[in-house]
Amino acid sequence: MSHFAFSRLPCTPEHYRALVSDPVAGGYASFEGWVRNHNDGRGVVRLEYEGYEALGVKEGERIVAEAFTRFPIAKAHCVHRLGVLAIGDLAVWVGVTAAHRDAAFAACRYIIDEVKTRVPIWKKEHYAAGDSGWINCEVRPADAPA
Amino acid sequence: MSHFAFSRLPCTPEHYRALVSDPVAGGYASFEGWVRNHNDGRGVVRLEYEGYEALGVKEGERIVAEAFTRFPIAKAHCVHRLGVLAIGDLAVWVGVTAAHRDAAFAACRYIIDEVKTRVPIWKKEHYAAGDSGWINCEVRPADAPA
Amino acid sequence: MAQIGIRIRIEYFAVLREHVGRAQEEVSTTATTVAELFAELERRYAFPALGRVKVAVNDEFRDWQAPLQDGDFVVFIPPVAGG
Amino acid sequence: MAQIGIRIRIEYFAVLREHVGRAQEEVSTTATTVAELFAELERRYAFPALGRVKVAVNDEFRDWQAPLQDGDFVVFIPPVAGG
Repeated sequence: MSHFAFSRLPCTPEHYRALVSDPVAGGYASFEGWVRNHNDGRGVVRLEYEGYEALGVKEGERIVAEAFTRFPIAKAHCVHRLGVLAIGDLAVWVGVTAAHRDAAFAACRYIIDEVKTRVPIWKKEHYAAGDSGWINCEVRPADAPA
Repeated sequence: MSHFAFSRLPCTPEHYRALVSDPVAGGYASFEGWVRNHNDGRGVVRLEYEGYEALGVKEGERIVAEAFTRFPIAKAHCVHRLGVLAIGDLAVWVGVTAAHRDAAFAACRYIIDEVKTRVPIWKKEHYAAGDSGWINCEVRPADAPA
Repeated sequence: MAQIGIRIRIEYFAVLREHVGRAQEEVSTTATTVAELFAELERRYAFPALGRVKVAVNDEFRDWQAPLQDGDFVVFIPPVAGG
Repeated sequence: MAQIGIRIRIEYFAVLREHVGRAQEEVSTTATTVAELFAELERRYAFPALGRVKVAVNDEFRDWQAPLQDGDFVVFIPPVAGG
């Protein structure tokens, strides 16, 4: 089973949750990033995600493999949306199961943190004012991204 | 809206996830405790949860209120099953949304940790061998619970 | 001097409910604190060793030295195991 | 002495794709490292300030001093923003 994927279609958490379910797992930790209606004080109307997919999948798989090495977990998966997203849409989903919740939480956190900084994905925000910008390239958020 | 509930019926995570969705929230962290097929080296076939509901709801609400005080979160909810559960059933669900993922993770972890130690809920495990025992009362797990 | 008892309603959960054999009872007691009431019930029922037990009076956690009043509702809380 | 160039395929993403005006191109270059290739393209396209750019050769992250070979596939990676 692959552990990291891009999706150009909307993601349903229930589908991905089923991928990591495991009868030995007592704990399931998940994280979802949703498109917010604001960023850095500006109204956001939609987002675009662009990904360098060939390298992105490799790097995503490496990150999840690292999580398996570092934490005693049962299953883990991450999926990231690409394309145009509306407010409230799921942008990224991470799910981890483990016998115990310490490992599930720690691995889930590790995966989302590493994915955000290492996987080649770019986000363009379209603002209520009509303009747009590539985050971290043209637009520097004042606060840390979610 | 209440922030803590007991349920005698199976819980669907999608239902509870919708309770904490919020357009200002960029991050959603959740934890689910599932019934494992083993504990402390013994095969488990089913569980029973019993709760002191009047005090349990009060204590659960206090825990979530503490999470709102400690962390900048948007919404939070916790639900705990009561009654007879089968392997793989969802026993407890915690969901937290926040503008940023630090707060969502920290509050989610806080709520599950406190619920497990403070809310008056008792778990009886029924073993493959035919016997049963109340966890932490008659049965002392060698390892920390999930 | 005749002792005047108070009436206390007790609810048992989980291992205590199974040990006592009922979920609720009303007792007449001269105990003045929850600790005294617990000691009295322990003599009557020979509770199993349970680790750290907590107590609630009228659906709120209370101290073991909390005073009892006629009509109080008391629950002894064995070690919990949620999640 | 005539310089023999190598042919490199380049793919642009996000802000670089929009700035250059195309997603892919093939260039003939005498650059021997990815750093030299980037400098050459920067002179041609006057890239905007982008913060820390990374580079991949043949779909793997590489050092800026990595040597280039004829037929390599190169991607310059502006600061990412997943999640």
